Amino acid sequence: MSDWTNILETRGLTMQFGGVTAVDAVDFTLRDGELRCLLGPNGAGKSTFFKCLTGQLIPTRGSVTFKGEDMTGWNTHDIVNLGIGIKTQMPNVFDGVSVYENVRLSSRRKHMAPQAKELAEKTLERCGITHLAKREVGTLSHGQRQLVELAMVLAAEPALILLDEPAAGMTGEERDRLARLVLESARSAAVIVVEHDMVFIRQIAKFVTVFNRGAIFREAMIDEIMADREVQEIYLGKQANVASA
Amino acid sequence: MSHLLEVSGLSAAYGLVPALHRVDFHADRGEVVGILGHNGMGKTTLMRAIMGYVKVTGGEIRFEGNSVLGQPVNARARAGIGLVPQGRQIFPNLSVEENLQVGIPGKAAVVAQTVEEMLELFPRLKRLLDRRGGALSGGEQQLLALARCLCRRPKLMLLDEPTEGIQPSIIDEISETLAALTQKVDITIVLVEQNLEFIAGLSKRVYAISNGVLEKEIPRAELTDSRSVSAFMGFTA
Amino acid sequence: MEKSVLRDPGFYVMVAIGLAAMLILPVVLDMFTIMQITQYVVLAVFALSLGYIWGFGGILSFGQAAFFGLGAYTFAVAAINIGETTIPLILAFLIPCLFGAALGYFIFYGRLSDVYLGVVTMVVTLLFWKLANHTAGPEYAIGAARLGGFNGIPSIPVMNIPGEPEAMLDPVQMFQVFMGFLIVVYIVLRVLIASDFGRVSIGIRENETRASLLGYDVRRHKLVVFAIGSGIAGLAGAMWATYQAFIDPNAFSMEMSAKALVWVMAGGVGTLVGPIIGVILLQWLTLKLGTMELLNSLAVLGAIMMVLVLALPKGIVPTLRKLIVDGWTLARQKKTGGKADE
Amino acid sequence: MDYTLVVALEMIRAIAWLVLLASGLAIIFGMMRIINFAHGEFLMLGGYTVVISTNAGVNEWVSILILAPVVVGVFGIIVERLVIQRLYGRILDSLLATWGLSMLMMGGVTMIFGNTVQGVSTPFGGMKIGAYQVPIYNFVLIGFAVLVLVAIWCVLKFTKAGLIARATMQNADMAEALGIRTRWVYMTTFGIGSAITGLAGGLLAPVTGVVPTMGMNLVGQSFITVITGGASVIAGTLSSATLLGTISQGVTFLTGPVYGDAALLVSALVLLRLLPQGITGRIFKRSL
Amino acid sequence: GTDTIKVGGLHDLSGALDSTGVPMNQVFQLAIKEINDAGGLLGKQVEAVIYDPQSNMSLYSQYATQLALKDKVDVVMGGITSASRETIRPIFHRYNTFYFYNTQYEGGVCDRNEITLGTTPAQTVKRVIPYAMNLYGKKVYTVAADYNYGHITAAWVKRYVEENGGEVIATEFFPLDVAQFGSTISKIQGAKPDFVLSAMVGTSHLGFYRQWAAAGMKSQIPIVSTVYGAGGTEQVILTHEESDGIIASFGYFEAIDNPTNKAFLEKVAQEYPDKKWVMSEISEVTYEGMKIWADAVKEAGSTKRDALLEVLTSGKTYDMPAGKVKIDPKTQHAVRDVYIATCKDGAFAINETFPDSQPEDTQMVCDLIKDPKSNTQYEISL
Ligand SMILES: Nc1ncnc2c1ncn2[C@@H]1O[C@H](COP(=O)(O)OP(=O)(O)OP(=O)(O)O)[C@@H](O)[C@H]1O
Ligand SMILES: Nc1ncnc2c1ncn2[C@@H]1O[C@H](COP(=O)(O)OP(=O)(O)OP(=O)(O)O)[C@@H](O)[C@H]1O
Ligand SMILES: NC(=[NH2+])NCCC[C@H](N)C(=O)O
Ligand SMILES: [Mg+2]
Ligand SMILES: [Mg+2]
Repeated sequence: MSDWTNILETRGLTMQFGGVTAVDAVDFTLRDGELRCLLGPNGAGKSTFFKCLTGQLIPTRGSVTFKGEDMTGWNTHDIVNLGIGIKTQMPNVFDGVSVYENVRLSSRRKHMAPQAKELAEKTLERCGITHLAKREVGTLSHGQRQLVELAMVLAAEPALILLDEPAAGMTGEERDRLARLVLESARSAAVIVVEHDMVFIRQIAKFVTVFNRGAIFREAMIDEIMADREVQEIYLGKQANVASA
Repeated sequence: MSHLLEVSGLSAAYGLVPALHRVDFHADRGEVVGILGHNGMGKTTLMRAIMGYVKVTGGEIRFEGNSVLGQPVNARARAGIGLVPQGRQIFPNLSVEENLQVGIPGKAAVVAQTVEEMLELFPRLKRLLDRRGGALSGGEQQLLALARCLCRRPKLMLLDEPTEGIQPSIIDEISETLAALTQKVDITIVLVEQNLEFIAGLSKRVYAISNGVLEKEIPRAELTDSRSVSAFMGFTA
Repeated sequence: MEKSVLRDPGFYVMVAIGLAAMLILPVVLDMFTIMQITQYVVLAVFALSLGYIWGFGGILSFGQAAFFGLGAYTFAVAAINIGETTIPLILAFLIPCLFGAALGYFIFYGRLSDVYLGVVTMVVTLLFWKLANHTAGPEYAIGAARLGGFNGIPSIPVMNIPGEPEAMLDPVQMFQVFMGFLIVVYIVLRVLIASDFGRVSIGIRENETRASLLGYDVRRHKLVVFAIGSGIAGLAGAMWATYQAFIDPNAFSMEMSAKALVWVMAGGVGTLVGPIIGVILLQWLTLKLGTMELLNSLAVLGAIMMVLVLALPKGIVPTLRKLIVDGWTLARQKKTGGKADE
Repeated sequence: MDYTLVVALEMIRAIAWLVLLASGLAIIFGMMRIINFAHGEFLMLGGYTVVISTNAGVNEWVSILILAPVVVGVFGIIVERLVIQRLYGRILDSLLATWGLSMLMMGGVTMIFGNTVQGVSTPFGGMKIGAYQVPIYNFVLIGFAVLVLVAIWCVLKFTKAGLIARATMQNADMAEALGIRTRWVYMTTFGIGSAITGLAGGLLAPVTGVVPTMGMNLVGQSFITVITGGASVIAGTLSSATLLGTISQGVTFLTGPVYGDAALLVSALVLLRLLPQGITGRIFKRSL
Repeated sequence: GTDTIKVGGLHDLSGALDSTGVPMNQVFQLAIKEINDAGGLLGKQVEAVIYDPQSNMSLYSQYATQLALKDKVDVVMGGITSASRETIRPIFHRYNTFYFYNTQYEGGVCDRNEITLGTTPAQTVKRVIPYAMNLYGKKVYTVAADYNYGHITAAWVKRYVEENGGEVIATEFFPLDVAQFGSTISKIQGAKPDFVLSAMVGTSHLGFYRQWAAAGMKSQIPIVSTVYGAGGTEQVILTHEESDGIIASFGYFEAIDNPTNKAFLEKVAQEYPDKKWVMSEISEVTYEGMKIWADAVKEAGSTKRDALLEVLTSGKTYDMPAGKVKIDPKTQHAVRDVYIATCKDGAFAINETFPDSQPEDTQMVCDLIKDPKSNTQYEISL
């Protein structure tokens, strides 16, 4: 495998659905170990962008390079096995089985059974859902499911973590814990976070990319972004001041 | 005169697992009642119980003075209760337009006209009209869910985390829209939210729910600061 | 379902019951009854094949009979030509297994799912059925074996002890051997399900997207499950052929497929004991009904099936399980004064 | 020349035949995701209604066009209330329950009317096409196939019924919350589907003999037509019926009925492989 | 049990062939009733053990085994389609349970354990073919059921047509579930035969006659059949205008004019007043089977198979509704009177009678006196 500095690179990445261009010629670069926040209006193309990175969608045009490997058009599972983990916007979990089993299925991917068990338990702990371990995921509340899915992503120990609105439906405290969790994970992996919750963003964000109409609109440090007139225009609204307070 | 919605001693359970205990609260016309609570505390369950999805094991739910307990969901809906469920529940294979039309009672003309009004309230949906509901982005779906609910012109709206996944600027717009609605057509709202600011901006009274028990009312003064709120909500499970 | 087989007492109980039946029944029952039970055993293996792919792979096949029949015909043709039954038996597993793999490739790599998958399997079965029915003419023969069309293939060799074609099994021995097969299949499946492979299958059943997002190759995985199921169905077909000493295109009939569905359904999807119980119950009924000339047997059987579905939607075994579990929770709540277990 | 004409006519007849067989099912399955395994017996019931009433002196057309749909429609509603109602969203249970139903109906009809009833002969007799004779009744079949499709189209086009049914099927809970009486929707949809099936059965009665078991040979074809058709009731049924009908008849003429049927099955397989969601899953998506 | 003599009956009482099975079973029971009213056999009552194989071959083998091993009956009457016969015959042979097959069939069965009373092609087809060729001409179009009965019968048809200097211009086989004959009917019209020979079996195939009539072909090309009316329900299901004119040949028709038959039909009428079916060869022969077996038991004073075969093959003639019946010792098939009849107003009117016709087809290949071990069905090869 060729040597690389940018863990992720997309070139001219484009996704079209019939008439709709959801992602439009995106050149995106992420350094190894970087924590990036991805903001943007509803329908800007953030989730679609993620789907293109994970092969859930085959991009119409352009390329995706991960760890120097061009994996455009690969099958999802092959891509994922290179070390990408994603928490989707609408939780994707194994409803019929226990929380523990959900996480173990993830940790087992890389480790032999005993280590997998350990790792699973540790991850449940980190996400603060150990008390739910035996519960059937289908019977959990929305927020609880979000956490379960997060645990599954972390348990796979990916090199690149994609989080699509992880804080959605989380209360103040869970949100703070989540923020800590994200920062902590960012030490061992590159992370891209999509979120609309500015309070949360303020807690984790350094460098930020803003999407609009499927294209990259701004890339700058968080404070710059918050201060940016146009970004406030298309996205933040009054939140700008609140959040920067 | 009686309250529009009056919930008294309401208990509910999933099979044998209890989820609500003797919940009492009420909402008057044009009023917004907020409900806060940690994950898994019973907010959604409460909403679903009022709407009629969850089997109620005790207590009473009165709408406009008369009990709705016996009634099926659709009857409650027709009586004027509307729900914006957590997770949107968009009809994936209907177009956005169809999603809106389904719930609107009456003639084709009326339907078309109502849809128009909704597009006024939620301009974002205009260019999405003939897109598959399932194809929408999270936020777009959330907007659609709100619009779909309003299409029926409900007297009482149950909103389960309506701002989830919606971009900040639009949250503000929605906040204004809803406030306006409560003024103009004195629509009543029971609002479950995590976004303190949003809930503070709208609701007259705010309650905290913990392990299925509705705790004491939270003074609006406290709402601005999440720390003190969680104090009210009791400690995280 | 998720906990390791080796730590599950139920597993040992089942195996014990099986072995007991295998050894004791022949002593206490007359030959005819044994032959009856042998039939249940054969069909139980068939039911297990569907119970596995459906309950633990989320693959709903309306055409399991295709593999059953394929196994049966393979066995018949091979046995008649070879004049010995060990190799035919192996072929009867392999050929359907391979065919299952091929069809699986066609289905899963073609991204066919739910109903469409069901219908494709159904169509394939119908196809087999049509063609098999059309082989009445003398020109349709494989080696010494006339396929015989609608009439099927009569006088198929009885199973013999490996290596010695003359040593044919008598009905009792056949019962014991088949019982052995059933137990082995049961054990293999239980272990398979409890293995990581099995758990992944369950995950795939629950949510394919997530499974692939964890890096599991859903299509290949399903294909393997499907092929295994097909092989087992084929084995059952072979047992059926040698048990009846005859086979006809009805082995490919939609009825055969549907029956399998009913057995699994009635017994309980997501269990292995269920299908077995389903077979015993419903086959016993069908037979009894034919032997008493009260009302039209079809009608009665039909009515019973409807009642079953309505009364026990989850199937017998899971329903019993739930009763037990609920009882337990109730008891526990009495103690903890019943609060949401947070 | 006249031979080609006869062949063409046979093909169209075959298409009409499939359309008639499938329409009712397309509504019940396409809109409600209920696998009515007793579909064949619903047809059979329609057939029996015609035969019995005609033998009882009722005018043949009255029994075909009125009695058959009404009887089967009502029967369908009863079945829905007693059984199907409890099985929505559970495709399989519905399959099994209705499979039981189909046996019950076969047995029941046999018990009540016995397995042999005097059939009704085909009206109108034959007509000349060049050197060939063809039953005039074929044109009747074709006519009604068209009629049925047009009728369904109008309902879906000019009322919200279709929309409501689809919504209900996609997410009944949510539909309820929008004030839709889902139980009622289900009941009527099933009733209408059954009625159409009844009509079809009635129309088929004079062509084939009616016997309690006649359904078994029809249910397969019906399903394949519906499924390969895909989501949309009319475009789906029509397109798949046309494709399958033409192919199977073509082959039947060239070889014989066996390979005709086989061809039908194979082309269904190929279709599903190419269009995993059925024809209208890909092509003419937005059509009714 | 030792207190009664047990007789097994295997006729499809439900499923695809019930329309044939029900009449057979009723007549079967009638015969037993008569025997018992006359004081039973060997001082014991005769008890019928009746199972319903539901037109399903697996159930046939099920119940056959059950009759042989569990109920240990002394004889079994039954099996309708040749498919079902070939399913149960080996079983009865293995367990030495005496078996009577009473259905007209394609011939060739050679099994010491079976008595076969129905007619075979050499008795019926051989006679009806020349008869029809004289009437209509030499070009024949054969349509037949796609299984051994149809195939073998079609082969015989070809043989006899050619023997009589005619030609079979085409032969088509139809699976039992085919109900649509539009294309075939057009093809036949294209081929312009002098008559159509039908060996179509079962209810779906009745669609052929109906659609034939619907196309207005009755006035154009006549139909001759080897099994039409065998079930005794074809004429009932089809309307008169559809069935009239069809020519068939069997060992029995209701119209047979002899006192035994009159009495027989009366008995049936009062036993089953509201029966819809017409008495046909299959049913009448089932009655014969029971009576002949009983007679043999009386004479042999035992129910042992070999003792009975002794008596049965002794060349004794039985006076039956169908006329004189004798059992040919070589093949254990019936030597009987055969009739050719035409359907008029839904009933067959006899045109010709051929006294004691031999089952020559089977005689050519089978000799149970030389080879009592034999246990197969021979097929003619052309
Ligand atoms: N399958 C599809 N067909 C048609 N349009 C689609 C499809 N999927 C997504 N889109 C459109 O593409 C645009 C981008 O969708 P996407 O989900 O990426 O937005 P997003 O940035 O994630 O928004 P949100 O913040 O609300 O989640 C949206 O307008 C959506 O309607
Ligand atoms: N279908 C179900 N079966 C059993 N238990 C359930 C079910 N749905 C929810 N629960 C449990 O009931 C409790 C309340 O759930 P609910 O969805 O009301 O929480 P919530 O307050 O809405 O949480 P969130 O903020 O995450 O949406 C939780 O402990 C949850 O695990
Ligand atoms: N229903 C009938 N006409 N049956 C006649 C059966 C004739 C012949 N034994 C056969 O195998 O078909
Ligand atoms: Mg998104
Ligand atoms: Mg909730």
